[in-house]
Amino acid sequence: MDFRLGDKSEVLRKEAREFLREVLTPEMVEECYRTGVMHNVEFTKAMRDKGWLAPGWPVEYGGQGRDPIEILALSEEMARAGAPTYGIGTTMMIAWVINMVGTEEQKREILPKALAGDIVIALGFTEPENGSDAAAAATRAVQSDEGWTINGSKMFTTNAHIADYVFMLARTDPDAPKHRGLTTFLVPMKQEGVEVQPVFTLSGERTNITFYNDVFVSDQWRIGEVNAGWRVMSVAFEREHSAAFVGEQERLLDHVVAWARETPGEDGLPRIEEAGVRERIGRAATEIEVSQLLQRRTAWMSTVDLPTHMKGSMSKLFSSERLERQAADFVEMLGPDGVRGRGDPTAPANGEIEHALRHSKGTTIYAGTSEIQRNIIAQHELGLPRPK
Amino acid sequence: MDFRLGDKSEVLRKEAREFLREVLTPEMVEECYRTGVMHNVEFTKAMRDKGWLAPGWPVEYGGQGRDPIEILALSEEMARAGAPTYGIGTTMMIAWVINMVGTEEQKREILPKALAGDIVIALGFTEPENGSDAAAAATRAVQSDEGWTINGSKMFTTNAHIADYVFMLARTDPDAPKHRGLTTFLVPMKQEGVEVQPVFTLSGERTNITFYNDVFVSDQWRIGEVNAGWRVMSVAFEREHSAAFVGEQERLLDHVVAWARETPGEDGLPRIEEAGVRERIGRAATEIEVSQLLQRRTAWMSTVDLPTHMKGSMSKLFSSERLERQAADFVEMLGPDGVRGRGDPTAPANGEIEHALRHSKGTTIYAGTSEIQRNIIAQHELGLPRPK
Amino acid sequence: MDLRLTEEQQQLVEAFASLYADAAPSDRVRSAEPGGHLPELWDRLVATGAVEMAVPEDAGGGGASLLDLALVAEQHGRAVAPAPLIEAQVAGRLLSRLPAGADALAGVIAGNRLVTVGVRPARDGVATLVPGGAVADAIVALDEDRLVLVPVPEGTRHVVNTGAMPLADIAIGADATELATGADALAAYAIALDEWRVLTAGALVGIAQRALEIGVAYVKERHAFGQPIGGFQAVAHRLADRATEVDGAQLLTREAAWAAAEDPQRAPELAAMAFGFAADTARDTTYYALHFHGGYGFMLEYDAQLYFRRARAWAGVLGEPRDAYRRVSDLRYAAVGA
Amino acid sequence: MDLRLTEEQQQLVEAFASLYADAAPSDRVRSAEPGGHLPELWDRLVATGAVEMAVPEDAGGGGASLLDLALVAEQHGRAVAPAPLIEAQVAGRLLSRLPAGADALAGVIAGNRLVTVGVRPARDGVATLVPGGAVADAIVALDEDRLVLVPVPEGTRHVVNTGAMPLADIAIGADATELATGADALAAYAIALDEWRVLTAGALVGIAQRALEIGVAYVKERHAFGQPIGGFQAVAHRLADRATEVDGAQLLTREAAWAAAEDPQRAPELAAMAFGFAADTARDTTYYALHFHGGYGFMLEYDAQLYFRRARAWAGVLGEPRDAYRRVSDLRYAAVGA
Repeated sequence: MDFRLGDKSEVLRKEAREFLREVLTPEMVEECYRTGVMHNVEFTKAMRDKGWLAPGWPVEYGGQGRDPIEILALSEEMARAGAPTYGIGTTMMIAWVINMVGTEEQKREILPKALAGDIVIALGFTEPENGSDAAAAATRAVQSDEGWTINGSKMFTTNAHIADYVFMLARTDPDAPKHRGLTTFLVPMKQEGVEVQPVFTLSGERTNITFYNDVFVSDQWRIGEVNAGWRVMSVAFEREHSAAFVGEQERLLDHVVAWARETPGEDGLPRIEEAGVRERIGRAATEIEVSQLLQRRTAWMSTVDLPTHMKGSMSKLFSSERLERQAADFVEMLGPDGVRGRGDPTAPANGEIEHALRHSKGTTIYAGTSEIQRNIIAQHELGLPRPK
Repeated sequence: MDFRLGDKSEVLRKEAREFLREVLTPEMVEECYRTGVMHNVEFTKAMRDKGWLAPGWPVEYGGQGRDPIEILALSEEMARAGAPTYGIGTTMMIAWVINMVGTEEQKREILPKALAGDIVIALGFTEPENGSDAAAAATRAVQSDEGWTINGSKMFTTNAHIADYVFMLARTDPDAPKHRGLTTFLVPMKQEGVEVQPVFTLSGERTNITFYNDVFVSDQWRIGEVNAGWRVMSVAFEREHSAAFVGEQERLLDHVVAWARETPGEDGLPRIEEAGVRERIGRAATEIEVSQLLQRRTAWMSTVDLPTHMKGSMSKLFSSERLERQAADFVEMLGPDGVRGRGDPTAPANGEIEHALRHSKGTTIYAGTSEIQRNIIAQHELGLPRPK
Repeated sequence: MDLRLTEEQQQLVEAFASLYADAAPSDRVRSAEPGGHLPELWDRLVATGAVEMAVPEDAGGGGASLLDLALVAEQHGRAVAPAPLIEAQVAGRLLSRLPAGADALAGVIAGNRLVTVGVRPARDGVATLVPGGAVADAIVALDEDRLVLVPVPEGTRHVVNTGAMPLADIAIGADATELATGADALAAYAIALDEWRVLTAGALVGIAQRALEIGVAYVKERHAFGQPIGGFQAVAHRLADRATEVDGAQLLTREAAWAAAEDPQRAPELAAMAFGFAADTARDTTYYALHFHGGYGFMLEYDAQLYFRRARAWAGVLGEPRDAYRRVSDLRYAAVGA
Repeated sequence: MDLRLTEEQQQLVEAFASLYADAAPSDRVRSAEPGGHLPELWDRLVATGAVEMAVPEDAGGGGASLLDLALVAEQHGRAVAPAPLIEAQVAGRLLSRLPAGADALAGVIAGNRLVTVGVRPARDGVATLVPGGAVADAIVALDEDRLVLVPVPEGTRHVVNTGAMPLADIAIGADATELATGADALAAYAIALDEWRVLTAGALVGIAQRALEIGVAYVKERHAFGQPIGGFQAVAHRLADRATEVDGAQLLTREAAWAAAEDPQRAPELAAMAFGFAADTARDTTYYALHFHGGYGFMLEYDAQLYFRRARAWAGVLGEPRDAYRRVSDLRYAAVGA
């Protein structure tokens, strides 16, 4: 066994840290907080210049051909620093889908722009009436002359307000079984009939609800075969080995430890000398190690072509649940000062711990709720009957 | 509002404490541990002499006409002292059923003996193949000349080896819906075809599995109408307002506090001076107060004729779950000495804390598992769809 | 034993329920953020005598018992009401026990002065995170062994906080008036704090109870995989646990409030228990109420998050539940710091 | 990164799995209670070189790595094996690092001497709750700043305990031999304790993993309300959480064992992490494995309770998980007691 990520990953990690120190200015971070938007054009261009928009793509497609373990080191550092990578993530995910199943024309049109950091693609999977059950999408796409007319709405279309396209899952055959009547489209956002309404959230992040009212999409922007949308979705997710939050956990602990070292308790000693504080910090450090190992395992498994589905669920479940618990626990540990909010000059650790409390609550919900992850693990890892 | 139990209860509580100091000798307690049997003839007779076998029965039936709140004070003290009342409980529960639905002959035969502490009746509801779902009983009773022939087996028939009767739920109409084909019988144990095998448990308590092989029971011992067994069961449980474990929780905390006061930590001070120990003790004390309030509420509700079903489930759920957690937490808090077992002369608090760890595990299982209680609360208190 | 409210108490509860429904529906709660103060609500509360009632009759008030006030606090919590009612009530009662507080009390009773109380002793001359401090005219604070009345300076900064409360850090300046010193000050402050613990526990019970209702209503209505999500055990069982805890927290808090008059020996211990357990319960209940909303719970537009944030902050200004449990142990078993 | 076992390691795992299946099936584990020692198993382990392998090659042993031993420990835990293997391995390695331990080590390697180690410093001249102490010929103990070899007196009393372990309290008598003193003694003992932490974590992972299998098998088979109970989310989700933790505990423990040789700087911290997390995991996994058996879980006749009890006791002789987490914080952030 070897638990080292390997030299290439460590070199990349070091490079990422240097890059972040240089490029990710406090102003940029502050702007993310202020606007609630985790996308920044300047940052994206800097990432492009490093070749880090598509580090895992094969070189022949414009990537760097890095393996999933290297990418893990990179993305862990990005998350730990709170870098605005969300828009990059969704854009490149869909660019890859187009690379895999798109037409030559689609590739020509989209890939260079995506790789240049010139466009943003948002995801349109979730709808107001379906959350965990994405295949229940009700947004309709009806075929008309050389194209499709789309009617419906999508929920949590984060970045839609700055996006060039929404990658949409729409129902094209209402009579087919629910997974078999779906088709995916790349819907250009700058057109008649598309409406974007902001949705503000507990963490301060901005997302959107988007409405599509007789929106015409030329058949050119249909991605994949008609009624094969669910298969296309699986291509989108096949490179997502897990959505863990190790970087976020590390960032939180960094702030907490700094606070505990510099803040005196009632006896005048730094609070890190207290038994209870030591215990809580040590437990979090341990859970982070476990989160990291579970996440690294899924990345490693994909390098040796093992299926990562259940193991990815474990990684996501554990990391997000523990992040949430840690944030709640640490806010309480701060004592009354824990209620001082991000944005207040008196907040401990610049309000990062308080913000983590609010931010973390979303992590057990999006990208598959904890309940969905447990269903997957129970059924596919433990072989239990499909939970009802 | 008035949170006092009232003078009558407090007088009774005091009387109970005196009684227990006198009657419940260390030898008697030790015998319970040694044999795993929570029934003691001498103790039962002493309870009879106080009139405490049926304190809640109306005076005209041989009881003391006490209300549920007084009875709570009494039973809390019994549990806190670890008195052997299990056999009394099952016997008097069934005696009450007979008092309510029995024939005159059954009453004449059973009630005087039960009230005199001369007989023990064990419960035969659970079967090897059904636990939480008692109505799924498969033990058959087939009508024959002037009686019934019983075949089957019952699980967890505690005290069956010293019992005169098992109160049995048997299937008399296999074609009826499962709740409508059941009949209850009082099966005399001293007869051909009855076999009792001991079952030893994690807590040291002894229970039994009982087998019935062509056991003939005269129709005289059928309790209630044929196929009305499920209704009879509801009579058995209607006076059980909740099965909480407040006395057990209190006993555990008593032992822990005594230990924490007399045991020095590494700094030489009593461990109750440690922040972590104080927190754990204070939390347990709080949970006990809540357990007690939830239990008292159900008792009080029954005095004002409010339905106690869901509230009883809450009381049982909370008290047993917290008892279990407290025992586990306290064993850990003892440090390495926590593994010293009951029966070892070096065990802290005479091994009572270690024993509570093992004993408490059963409390979230028997008398309706925590999962069953949560189903009841979800459905009947919150009005959620019947959980699947 | 009797767990029923009296008829008067029921009327009290209904009156405040309807006041809050009218003056503090959730859209107004939301629009009062981040400052967390709704002047129209405050005026209504004052006009209806909600502060005055807390003051003993012999001091010119309505003479409500702590139990009555706890019942009002439950309604206050149910509405996550943006008004520093509990702090004002506690300050009024505190002033009524101090001869030097008569002047300030008169203004409180007349309804033209908003006085609240710092819930932790001042440190280095500053009363920190004073509930209602950002909108009060004056606060009562404990500075070493002196109880002082501190006028809130013009332009006092509102501390941005998780619960959108009108919190402020207030320096005890030269214009502070001494209300009591030494043992008298400490004793009066201790009583006030226990009252604040109980009433805040009441408010937390209200928060938890209402959050549970919101969560239950949502999971009955929301469908996934062809059934209401409330029919999934993963959802139903968590909510059943919370329902149990909410009932327990309400009983405990009411007992603690009742004990202030009826069982004074146990009152401090019960106040600490109620505070700790209600805080735990409100935190966990609002967690699941939000969680089972899925993404919607995360939206500011939905009410679940209003409760989620306040459950943490209203308790948090005093300290975490662990502190309360340590206090229970100390009060009961006379160890450290009792 | 490579999480695969080598072919040799796989063979090692299979060899021990089959040894335990053969020599320590659960009925024999049960019949070895309460003393918790199965002499036939011990003889098999010695004969197969399970103790000797732990000793470095240059000291005459098999030179197994701590990772190899952790893999064996997982199998040991899966079988809840009644034999003090881990303590004997750790004692053997410890003796090999101490010149004065050569004689005792010779007996250990020859297989005619059972030596274990006290996992906490002696107090008032008594090494307490020494794992394997009730069946050992001698133990290694730390007495103040002296490491001593203590012959176990005839008639040493077995301490009755939750986990049916062969524990004993052993007084350090005049016949104790000094093995090392001062900094050397403390350093050698610290390494031994970290090794014990890692190997015990391995055993706890084995306990948890096997308990999970037992629980899963039961809920697939047992029906209630017309379906296997494993189909109820209340059951399935708890087990899914446990499966996740078991995987995590195994990865962490293997990493800690690997780090002993490959990343010595992090090794102590990882050893504490692994011990704390494996203890938490074993406790919680055995809890649910038993709980979902319903009444059957409570029966001594079923295996679930064997695992339930040992999960608590095998870790408990050193201390609770909270201690381990404090140690992690201290080692990493150099606070108290590092």
